Amino acid sequence: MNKGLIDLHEVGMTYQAASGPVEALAGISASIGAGEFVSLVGPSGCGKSTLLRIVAGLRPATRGTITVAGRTVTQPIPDIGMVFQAPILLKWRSILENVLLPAELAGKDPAKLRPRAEQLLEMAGLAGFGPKLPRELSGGMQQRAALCRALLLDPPLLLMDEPFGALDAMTRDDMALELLRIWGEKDLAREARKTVLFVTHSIPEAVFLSDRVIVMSARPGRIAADLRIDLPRPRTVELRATEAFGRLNLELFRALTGKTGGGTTL
Amino acid sequence: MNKGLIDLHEVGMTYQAASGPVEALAGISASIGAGEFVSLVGPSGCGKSTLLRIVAGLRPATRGTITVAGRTVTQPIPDIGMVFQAPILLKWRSILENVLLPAELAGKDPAKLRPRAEQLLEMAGLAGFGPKLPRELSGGMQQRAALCRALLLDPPLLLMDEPFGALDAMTRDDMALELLRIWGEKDLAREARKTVLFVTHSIPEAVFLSDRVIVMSARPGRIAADLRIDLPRPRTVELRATEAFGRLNLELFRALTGKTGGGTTL
Amino acid sequence: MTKLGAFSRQYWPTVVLFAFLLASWQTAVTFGNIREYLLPAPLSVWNALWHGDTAWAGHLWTTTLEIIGAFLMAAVVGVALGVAIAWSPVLANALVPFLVFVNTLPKVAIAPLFLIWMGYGIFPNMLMGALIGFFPVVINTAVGLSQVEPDMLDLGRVFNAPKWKIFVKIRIPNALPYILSALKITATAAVVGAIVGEFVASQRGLGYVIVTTQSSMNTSVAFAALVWISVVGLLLYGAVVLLAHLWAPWAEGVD
Amino acid sequence: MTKLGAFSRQYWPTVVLFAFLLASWQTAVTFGNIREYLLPAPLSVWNALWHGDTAWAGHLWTTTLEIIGAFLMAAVVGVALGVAIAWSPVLANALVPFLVFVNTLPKVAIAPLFLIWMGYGIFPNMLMGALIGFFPVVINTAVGLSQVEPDMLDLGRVFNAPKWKIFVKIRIPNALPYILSALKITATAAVVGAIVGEFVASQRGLGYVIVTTQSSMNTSVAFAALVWISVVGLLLYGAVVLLAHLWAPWAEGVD
Amino acid sequence: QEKFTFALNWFAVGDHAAYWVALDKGYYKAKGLDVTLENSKGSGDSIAKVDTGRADAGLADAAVVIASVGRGTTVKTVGMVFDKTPLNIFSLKEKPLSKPKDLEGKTLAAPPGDSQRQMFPAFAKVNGIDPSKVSWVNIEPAAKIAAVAEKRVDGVGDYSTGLPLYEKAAGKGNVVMMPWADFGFDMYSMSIIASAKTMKDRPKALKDFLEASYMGWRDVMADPKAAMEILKKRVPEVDVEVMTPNMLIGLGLMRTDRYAKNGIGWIDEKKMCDSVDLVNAYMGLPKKVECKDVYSTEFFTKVAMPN
Ligand SMILES: Nc1ncnc2c1ncn2[C@@H]1O[C@H](COP(=O)(O)OP(=O)(O)OP(=O)(O)O)[C@@H](O)[C@H]1O
Ligand SMILES: Nc1ncnc2c1ncn2[C@@H]1O[C@H](COP(=O)(O)OP(=O)(O)OP(=O)(O)O)[C@@H](O)[C@H]1O
Ligand SMILES: Cc1ncc(C[n+]2csc(CCO)c2C)c(N)n1
Ligand SMILES: [Mg+2]
Ligand SMILES: [Mg+2]
Repeated sequence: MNKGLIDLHEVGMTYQAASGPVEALAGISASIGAGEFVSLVGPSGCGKSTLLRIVAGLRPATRGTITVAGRTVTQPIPDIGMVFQAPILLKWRSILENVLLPAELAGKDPAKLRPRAEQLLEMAGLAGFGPKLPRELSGGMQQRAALCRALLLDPPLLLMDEPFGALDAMTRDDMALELLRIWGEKDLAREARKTVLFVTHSIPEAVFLSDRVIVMSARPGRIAADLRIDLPRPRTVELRATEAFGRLNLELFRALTGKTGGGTTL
Repeated sequence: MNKGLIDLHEVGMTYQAASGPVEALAGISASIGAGEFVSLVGPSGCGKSTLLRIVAGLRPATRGTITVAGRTVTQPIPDIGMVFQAPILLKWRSILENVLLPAELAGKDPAKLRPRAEQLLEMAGLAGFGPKLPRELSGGMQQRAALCRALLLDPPLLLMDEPFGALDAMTRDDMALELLRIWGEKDLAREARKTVLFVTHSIPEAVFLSDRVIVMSARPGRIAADLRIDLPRPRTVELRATEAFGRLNLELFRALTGKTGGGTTL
Repeated sequence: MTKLGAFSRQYWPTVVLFAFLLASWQTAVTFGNIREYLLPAPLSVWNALWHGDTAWAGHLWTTTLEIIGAFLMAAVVGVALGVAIAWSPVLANALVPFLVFVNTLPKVAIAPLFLIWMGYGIFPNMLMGALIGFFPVVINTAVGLSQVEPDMLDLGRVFNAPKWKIFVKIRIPNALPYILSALKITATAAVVGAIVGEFVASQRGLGYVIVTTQSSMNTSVAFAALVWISVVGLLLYGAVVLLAHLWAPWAEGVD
Repeated sequence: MTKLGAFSRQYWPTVVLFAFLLASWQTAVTFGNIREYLLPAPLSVWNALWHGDTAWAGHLWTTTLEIIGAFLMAAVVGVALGVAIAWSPVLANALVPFLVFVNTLPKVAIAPLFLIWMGYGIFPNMLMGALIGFFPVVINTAVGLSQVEPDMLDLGRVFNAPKWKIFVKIRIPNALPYILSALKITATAAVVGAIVGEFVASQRGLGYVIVTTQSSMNTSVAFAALVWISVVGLLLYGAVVLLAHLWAPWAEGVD
Repeated sequence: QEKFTFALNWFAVGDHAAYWVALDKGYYKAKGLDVTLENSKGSGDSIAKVDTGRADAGLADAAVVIASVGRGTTVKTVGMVFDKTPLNIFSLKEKPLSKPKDLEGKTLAAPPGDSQRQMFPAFAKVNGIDPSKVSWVNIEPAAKIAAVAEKRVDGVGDYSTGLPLYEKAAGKGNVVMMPWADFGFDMYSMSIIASAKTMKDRPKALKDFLEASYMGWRDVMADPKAAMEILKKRVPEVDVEVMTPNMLIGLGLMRTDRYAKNGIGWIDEKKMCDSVDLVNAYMGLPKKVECKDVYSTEFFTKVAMPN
């Protein structure tokens, strides 16, 4: 058996829809160590969101076993932060109240966490938007609010489904660096880092952030490649101009597209 | 006066929210010619979606005037295709029925447009998903379905708000090329092209697709730069490896970030 | 067999609850100091149901017709009024206070007057039932129609759909969970309404049986009629639940 | 002044409609062959309202108390039952048929039983009103609670919220438009219910006035009582609309 | 065959046996009348039906008829059913109200339409008690019996013909009556009414209807058991056990010297006008009702009472 924080063994998922079954995942086996930052890339519809939900214990897999911290997952696992693909903000709550929701749900005093919530909003460029309602925010702003919500309780495990998908390049950069800081890049020695499972469509983003990138094949999702990113940490913006960064980008591009030539994607 | 298909004159927008007004757009003036492919880039929350809605006639601007095809916009304008930032699929309709919705709403016979709808779904990699319900699709698949819906009636003007935002690099590539084909790149001589106003967060995507890229500054949105992309058409994947493409990317990056150095973003 | 199995698995709590209530009721009547004329024992009601000399079939038929008619009228008129209210603020401002007024009128008080105008028979009783049952449909329809996401409306407007088409294709399907919820409410109100009509004047029907037998203190028969009424009510309610299930499976809720 | 202006701008359609109805009614009674005892002219009703010898204040007070009590009970019990039903399928299967049964019982038919158990007075009338008005709240609450997006529930589950907290923080706010819609319906039902309660047994109240005067064919006073009832009903309805506005502005709908 | 609708004052009770008997035996048919018997919700309802032409004739309590004339109806009493008044108060043996004095300080119940309720001030006056010392509760007719049997109130006002119903609830011998007729109060009550239109346009039909109905009554008096069988056959919902005694008490109110002498249904002018005076005095009508406006003997045909 593997000894990761998250161990997936032949995990398969077939949705039973009215119009017939859809096989979303076909036998995923992987192990993610504590403190690892792992990105998940793969074509649209290959089962990334499904996999994240299964790991979180929100949906039971139809095949295989999942263990997190040694326990088999059969129900939602505790102490995680999750960013869903859609922001899913409660429309009757202000942004600040939305960010404080996890505290309320976990029975913690929201008043105590308010400074932290405000600090997170500021970090996400949403200072001053705390009292606004979700519908008064742009798409990208909503997504950032959802990110703040996931971070509120400082969870040791983060499951993130395209958290920066709706962000422009610059904001994305800023958020990526913030995420690395929060992940605990400064604490590399102390092993106090969080574990992150991060879905993205951006190859450079995956390379820049991760220790490892897992590449999934088209539906039904399988693991097509598992690439170790051996770039030095802490990662800096300058790193992106290096040859090693470019090489890993290309390697990932090839793993993803199956093409052997070079090239970039949009 | 300008003589574009779309003329914006000092367009401003201030939202009146319960918690105070928010100035989203501050004096946007621009002209977009018929048949032009124009991208709109800018930081999250700078007013791109707002501007698209104003052009579509869905929201009245609070200042300035907008004319489309010579007529002042005061209500939703006819014959456009629009992709919203969220998929907004009707959950009680199958994907095919969702794609056919514009036909029904416009009083056209959906049965006649069914072959076209199925062809669009196939183009978007959704063959076989026609009978499924929206919630049975992944985020990226829903977004593609929304794209098919916008294209169904073959409208001469397309307003697209991050239509490829939730797609992986490869699917994104494919869709971009399809979009260029639909736009009418093959008909460059005949001037039968559509007009496209395209919001994106991807600099290479904007460069690859557009005749012009309008760069907006942070909220309240202003036009920070208006960059002509003089790359030859038809655009090919190979083009992305050229020096000219790289230069335009860099130029756009600088316009967007205000930084003078080189570098890439995620 | 499996269907029956599933059914029994689903409804055993009901059966248990009813059995318990019946048993306590019978016990109370048998051993307690409850007079038969006030609350007849379940067994007496059972006897009245099957061994009495009431010709149930005819009464049941009449009342069922009235109830179905009342329900359909309430549904159609209620949805139409709800649409009108959601359609235009002017109509809403004109209609809502008027409908509230109509609905607060105690129907039992105006029933005699109503029937003098309308005459007697099945149709007026249907009307009375519809009058008692239409309001929930109006309000839920109007509220449901207004609870649509602004984005969905924009979708309709982008395609330059006329307002009525946005209603038909977007607002109404979106309001279906509300409308179906109201229909469940109205299913039971239509039952009461039809019976109230029969209370005022009638020559047949379950309401007629109740008044007639109640005025000869023949309470067990009156209760038997109440049992039949509830059976019709439950069946109609079940039909609405089924309809909701078939018609709007995406809006599945609790039955 | 501007508020008054806005109010009058908003409600002129109502005023026009009411004025039109009143005028046609008065015309019909004056020139048509309608008997005053069947349908009194608006002017007679007006006279009964202001110049008759009915001591309205006391009756109005009694009935208003009953209505408010009925409404509050129906709201509280209805929401509680709706939550119970949405909470557990077992509870739902046990309760729903039973509640449908209770709601299809014509309340007037069980009047003797009700009188015996509850006696007469303000409280039993409140109960009767609650009994007539609770059902829409139950159904709408249950349906509303079940109409939550699965994603929102996942949100709650991700944070390991206990089930009741998901109810309190997510399901119930999400169901508020449904609940408020039901409260609008129940506001009018509580009015009818309290009056029906007074019909069954009472010593004062507007329902008491109606039966008393109606049976001596003093119809104009009975109609005057109906007018008061509607006024109370409209005020209660307006209060619910206002509450909805303050409490759930995001769920704004049609009033 | 000429259509003729008769509005009963309630759902089928023993008081209605005569009309079903006449119908069943073809008495109406023999006179060329195709009679429909219609149920109503009390006297007010049946009067409204007759007055608006929904019915050609009907059954109603005289007090309500007189009041209705005061409020603009044009109906008239054309035949009397009970010659002796059925007005009465029921109570339980353990707390009996057997004479008017017993009523003071007590709570009575009755629907406001009941004649007992309306006429109580007059009854009180005749017997020298203070009507303000009696408090009345409004109740649904259906709740009357339960109210007294379960001691929610001290007594209820109801026709003496209702005794079997009360006994069924409270037990035989447990019910105490206070028939007003025994305490100096005499007033007409249950009567047959007709609309102005029927009287004017169809005098013959009305007269024939009355005669056939009285023949029905005659047969009921002659053979109550057979009459009840007919009622049961026609209206299967009636409970013979209680409706037979109910009918018999009604017959007792009709076996008077006046009927023996003048025939069933006879209206006595003095008693009728006294009844009108009582209503005028106690019911607060907008205008005083003239005795001649409330009744007519024009349509009376003498049908002899059997022995
Ligand atoms: N309905 C609204 N009410 C109030 N404020 C709004 C509303 N919609 C947008 N805004 C505000 O307007 C500004 C621009 O929003 P918009 O959605 O146009 O941004 P955007 O450029 O599309 O951003 P993104 O890239 O994140 O989608 C934001 O600050 C937002 O808070
Ligand atoms: N609730 C569901 N019911 C039925 N099928 C589903 C459901 N959710 C997902 N699927 C199917 O499972 C497959 C994987 O979906 P998933 O959302 O996991 O993809 P994804 O990798 O997250 O895609 P994207 O990048 O577009 O978000 C898709 O084919 C989708 O149609
Ligand atoms: C439960 C019951 N309610 C009413 C009556 C009939 N009834 C009693 S008094 C009265 C006066 C009407 O003129 C009528 C019709 C009954 N027998 N039993
Ligand atoms: Mg996904
Ligand atoms: Mg946007």
